Amino acid sequence: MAKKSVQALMRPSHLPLILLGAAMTVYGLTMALVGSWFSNQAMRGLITAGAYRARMAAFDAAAGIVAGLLFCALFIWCAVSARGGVRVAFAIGAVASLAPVLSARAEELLFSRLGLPTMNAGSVLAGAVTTLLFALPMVILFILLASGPGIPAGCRWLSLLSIFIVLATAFFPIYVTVLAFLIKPGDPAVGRMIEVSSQVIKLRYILPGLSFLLLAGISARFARRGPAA
Amino acid sequence: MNPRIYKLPFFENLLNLTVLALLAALCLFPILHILALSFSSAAAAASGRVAVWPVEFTLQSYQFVLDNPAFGKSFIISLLRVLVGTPVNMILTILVAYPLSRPRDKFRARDFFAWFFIITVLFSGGLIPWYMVIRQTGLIDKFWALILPGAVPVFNVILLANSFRTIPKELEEAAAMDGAGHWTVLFKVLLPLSLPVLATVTLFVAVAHWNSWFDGLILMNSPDKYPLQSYLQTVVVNPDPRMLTERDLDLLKIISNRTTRAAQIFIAMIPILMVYPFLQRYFTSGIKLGSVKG
Amino acid sequence: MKQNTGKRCPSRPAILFLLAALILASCAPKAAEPTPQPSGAAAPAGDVYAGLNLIVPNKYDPPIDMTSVTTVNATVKFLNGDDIHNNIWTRTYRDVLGINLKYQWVVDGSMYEQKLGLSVNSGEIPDMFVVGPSQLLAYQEAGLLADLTSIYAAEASKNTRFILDQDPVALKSATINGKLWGIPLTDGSVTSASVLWVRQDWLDKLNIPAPKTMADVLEISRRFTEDDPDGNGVDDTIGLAATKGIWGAIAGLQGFFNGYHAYPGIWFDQGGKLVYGSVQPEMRSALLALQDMYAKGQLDREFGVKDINQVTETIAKGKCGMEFGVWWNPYHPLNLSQQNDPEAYWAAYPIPSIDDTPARSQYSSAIGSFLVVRAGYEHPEALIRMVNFWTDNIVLTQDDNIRRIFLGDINAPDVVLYKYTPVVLWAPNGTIETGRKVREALAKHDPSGLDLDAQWRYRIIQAYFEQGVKEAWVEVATNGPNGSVPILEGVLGDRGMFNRFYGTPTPAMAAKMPTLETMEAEMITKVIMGEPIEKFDQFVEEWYRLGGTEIVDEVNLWYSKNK
Amino acid sequence: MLQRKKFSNEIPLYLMLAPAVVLVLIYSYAPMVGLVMGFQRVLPGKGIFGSPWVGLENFKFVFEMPTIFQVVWNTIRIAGLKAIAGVAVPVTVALMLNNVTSHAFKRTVQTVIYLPHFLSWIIMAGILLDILSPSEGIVNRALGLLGIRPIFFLGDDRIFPWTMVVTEVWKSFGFGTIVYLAALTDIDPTLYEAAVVDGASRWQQTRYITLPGISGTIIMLSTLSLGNILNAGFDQIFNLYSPLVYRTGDIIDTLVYRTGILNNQYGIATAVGLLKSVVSLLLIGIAYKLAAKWADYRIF
Repeated sequence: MAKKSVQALMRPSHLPLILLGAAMTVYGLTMALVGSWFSNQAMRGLITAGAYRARMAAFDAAAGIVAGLLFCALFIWCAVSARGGVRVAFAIGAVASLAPVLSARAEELLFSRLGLPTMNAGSVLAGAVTTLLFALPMVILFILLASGPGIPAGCRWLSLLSIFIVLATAFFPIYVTVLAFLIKPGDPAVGRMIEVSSQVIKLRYILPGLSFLLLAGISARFARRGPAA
Repeated sequence: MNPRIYKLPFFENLLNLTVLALLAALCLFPILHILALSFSSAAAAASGRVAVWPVEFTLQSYQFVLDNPAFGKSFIISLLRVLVGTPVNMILTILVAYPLSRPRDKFRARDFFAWFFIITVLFSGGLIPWYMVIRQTGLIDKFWALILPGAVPVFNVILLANSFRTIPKELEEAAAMDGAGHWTVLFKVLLPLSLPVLATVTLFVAVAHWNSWFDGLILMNSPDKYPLQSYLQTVVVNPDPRMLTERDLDLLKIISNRTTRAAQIFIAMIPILMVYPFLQRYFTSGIKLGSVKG
Repeated sequence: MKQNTGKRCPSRPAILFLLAALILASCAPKAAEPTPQPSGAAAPAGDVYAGLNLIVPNKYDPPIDMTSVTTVNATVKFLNGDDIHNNIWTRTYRDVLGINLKYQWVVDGSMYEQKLGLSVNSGEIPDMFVVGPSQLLAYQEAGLLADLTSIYAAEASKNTRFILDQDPVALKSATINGKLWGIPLTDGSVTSASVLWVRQDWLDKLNIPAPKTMADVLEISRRFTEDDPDGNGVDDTIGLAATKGIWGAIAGLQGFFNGYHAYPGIWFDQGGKLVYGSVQPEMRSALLALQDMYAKGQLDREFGVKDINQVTETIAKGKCGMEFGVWWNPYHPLNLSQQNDPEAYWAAYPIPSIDDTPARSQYSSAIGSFLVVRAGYEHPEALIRMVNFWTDNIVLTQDDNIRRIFLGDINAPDVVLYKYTPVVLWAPNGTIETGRKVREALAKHDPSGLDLDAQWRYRIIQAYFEQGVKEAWVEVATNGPNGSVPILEGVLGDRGMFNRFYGTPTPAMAAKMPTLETMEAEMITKVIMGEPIEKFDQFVEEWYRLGGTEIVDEVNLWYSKNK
Repeated sequence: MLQRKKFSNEIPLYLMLAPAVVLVLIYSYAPMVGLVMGFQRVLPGKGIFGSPWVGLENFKFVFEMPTIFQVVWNTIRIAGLKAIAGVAVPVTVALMLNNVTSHAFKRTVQTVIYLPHFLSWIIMAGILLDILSPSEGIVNRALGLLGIRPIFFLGDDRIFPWTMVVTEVWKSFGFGTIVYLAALTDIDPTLYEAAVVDGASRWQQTRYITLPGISGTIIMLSTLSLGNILNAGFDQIFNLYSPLVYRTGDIIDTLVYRTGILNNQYGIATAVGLLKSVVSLLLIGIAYKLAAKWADYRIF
């Protein structure tokens, strides 16, 4: 009962986790690159803000659906390949795949469909909700991995770290936006934080993706050495 | 009490009651509207979604108003104005109404003084001379500028004088027999018999003081001496759209905020709403006595 | 061993996590609290000026007294313990310039003219005060004002001249009979020019191309009315916003008329003579177009009774997708529409034209008030010194400390310090220049070298593009590339129509213009609402008959002297 | 001797009047010197003692204003309609209230209908613009349910004066109602008892007892309002009108405000004010003569 042997995260192979990590990283990278490409053009005035909005919205919607479906499938595959607490963790993680799908239409859903009051920071609110939608399952996932008894120690420490990474990348930008638009508009210190947070926000998917890849790596190494122990 | 000899048939009675209830609702509507606005969110108010029930309930407007020291200051000045101005007005009203209510043979100059006061209602020299006189008498920027220039409310004098005349002569004559002078007649006989009309006039005077805004705006030399309605006027005015520049943005934003406006208007109504029901029962007899000569 | 680790391990990361969460939770709200920094600026005078390098060539010693009057609106806030009689500006005038400024009275802005009229007419004239154009003329005629010509020539600093010369009509408008009677309070003139604001998200949704001509504007108006741009399935949207005042900074129709080369309400040169825009034939076609739009339900059926606050509501509700207004409209009221609908985005376009000739956006001199000195005041030059202090040290400065102390702390945006002094002259091209700097920084992706105000605008635009904060659109739509401020540069060039009459009102103008303007507003409202266009011809005839001829003569007499 | 005694009898009366007379002399009569501005070209800073005399120039200017006669007619029309409605509605409501048996109901209605009287026109105007809006206002929505096309209450110059009358009545009928209700309570109940015995119907009772019983009050109040015929309600109209309705809605006071006060033309403003005062004085004189004749009412 209390005695439980430590096992690799997945069997037979870590392919689903590697794929999930890779997909997340690639999605994050693409979003960051395309986003900065568009925003760069818009800030130089090469395209109008209107065109920027239209393109970003189109890209968000398309990439979001593809990524969402892909993530969902891979999460499920991971869950199937794992067992016990790890399986539960990845099953919960699957909820996070809703986030990319919703990010493009969070505002419409929240304010037109659900009829929430918009106050005067609608998009900040919507951003917070989608972020929560991604971050909450991911945090639970990593907490479960970090506290799972039958999981290789390296994976658990990495998961612990990942909790903070997810929380930081998710909430720092929101914190800065709230600060900048509601609490301390005009503060130069907050201005510099915008600079930082606009970089941090790009890491939102990349870092957890890399975490998954690393986890797969550690676990795979453990699996190779594990049976010996 | 009421000459209610017949009863309406059921259906007509129902119709009667319905129409009256509707009328009452019509009169209550504006107050409820203001109240609902003041408890609604700014966005809901700005998009016109508020009727008589708060939308997106919030106390923000009240917090904003109560956090604003200018509002509180003005409120106190207005209270003070009512507390000082009403007695001053009432004393002068009574003192003028009594001589004017004497029959012509008892007070030969009565008609002269009557017209003396009535003329002031009809003719005025305009703003500038009025302002100059007040300045010459040293009242500019003084609290008393809100009290003294309008200290004799002529319409109320007429109301009270008429009411004095409805009091049976016999009572006065009896008192006079006992050696009572004018002062005794006024204070021992007339005033105790005129309570309803006094209550009515008091309310008129108090409300007039509470509601007046123009004199405060013109006669005070700084906004921290404005009475409440003058202050409100500066908050609820609409800016001339042709004169707007980017420097007026902060003003524009505050002005377009209907909820805080509503909250201030509502708070400004509270004293009246509180006093009114207590004095209301005197109205019927009070107004009648003042307006009809027996 | 293994059992042990198995038991111990689960708790360690969990505890660490809990601990971290606790720490985060305890410091988050603290960090969010605004620091009580701003009160620092209210600190005792002593060292406020230390290290500021203020340029003050000469100080009155012993100090002189100066009485004045000023306005304080209900929105003006003060730092701890300060009030209008004792604040950074009165202290600076006293301690730095040696001028004891005493306000005889302070009044709400809306009552200023009335109170000043009362005050001056009853013989209570301050040493230095602000007047409007008609008062400048009246008081000068009555001999109440000091002649500033030689004093200005002797005392005005280089920067003062720079600011006042940047607007070519500034000094002229304060000149009567060749002498200078007041210092004009300068501001951006071109900032009163209209641009076309359109709900870009609706354009995109309905797949309508950006407006290039007035025909496009009419088409957009039709589609916005008929094609349910807000997608609620109810026919409740209108094409173009308008108010009962017809003209104005928000939802003013002058931009629409400009598209038809009509320039209502301003005077422009036609063959060497000044003509009045409202009575020119170009008005007809614009009026007919508006009439047609009204008949088709594209204007608010009730625009004739709606004031600016009610139009603001229509816009906030998302019932209207197009308006002609000035560059700062996104700050108010367009921001309200985005607050109710996070997707809303208004884009600025230059006024389109009905034909091949580019449209010109009309604008008038921003100079609406003047600083004047009472005739007989012993130190008329003190006013020029106050102006110099402002222009030399404040308005052109890049020093953020000076801005913080004299204009307002960026951390306390609701405390606007310059509202405490009447001596406020803005650089006429300030808005345009800030915008240009912000755009240059954006293109380089580098905000260094910007002053704090411009830097903040840069950051907000950055937050829009790099963090998707949609509330930041107001800055993008104004100071961003393709925003409204760059359009103003064009207006300052050859896409603008300047009101060539900027003098004090002529006698006939003062007496007759109010009636004529009332007639005009009535005529325009009624024609739009369906009365025959002949009403316009009637109006033109009446306009000339009821004083217009006289006004035109007087204006041209003035023009011949002030070309 | 008798005269002397009579005078000494009157001394307290003069004492009573003294403070008020002094205040009125200072704050009402002294400023009347300013009426001379109506005959001056008022120069700033020169005041009434230094400005040049222009004779009747200002009055000439007033009569040359293109719209002056239309404006006077608008004023009389709106004020007259208000006077009529201001009698009819309160009388009706008072009669209706008089028929109510429940004391609580009667009291509540009475209290509530008097309330709008205390709200300023600035507040009322905001509310009216809301509820009278043709497309969204509650009133027009209700009319829409009855199949009536939206009415442009504040923007149609044929309807605007009526809107003013109705809204004025809305604000002030509670006051009138209370006056008439008071008069009703004065009617001798035995009259009704007698009528019932004679078999009079309810309408006959109303026609022959109630209305004559309050006719004195009705005549008195209507004649008094004659004196106000040049006051069509500045606060109300100023807050509700627009260029759309100038043809029928512009009144003397709003005209004075726009052409006079807004442009600091004090001379002209004074001239119009003086004209208005004189006409008002005449009308009030007539009104009180009539009131004395028909209703045996005298102010003093």
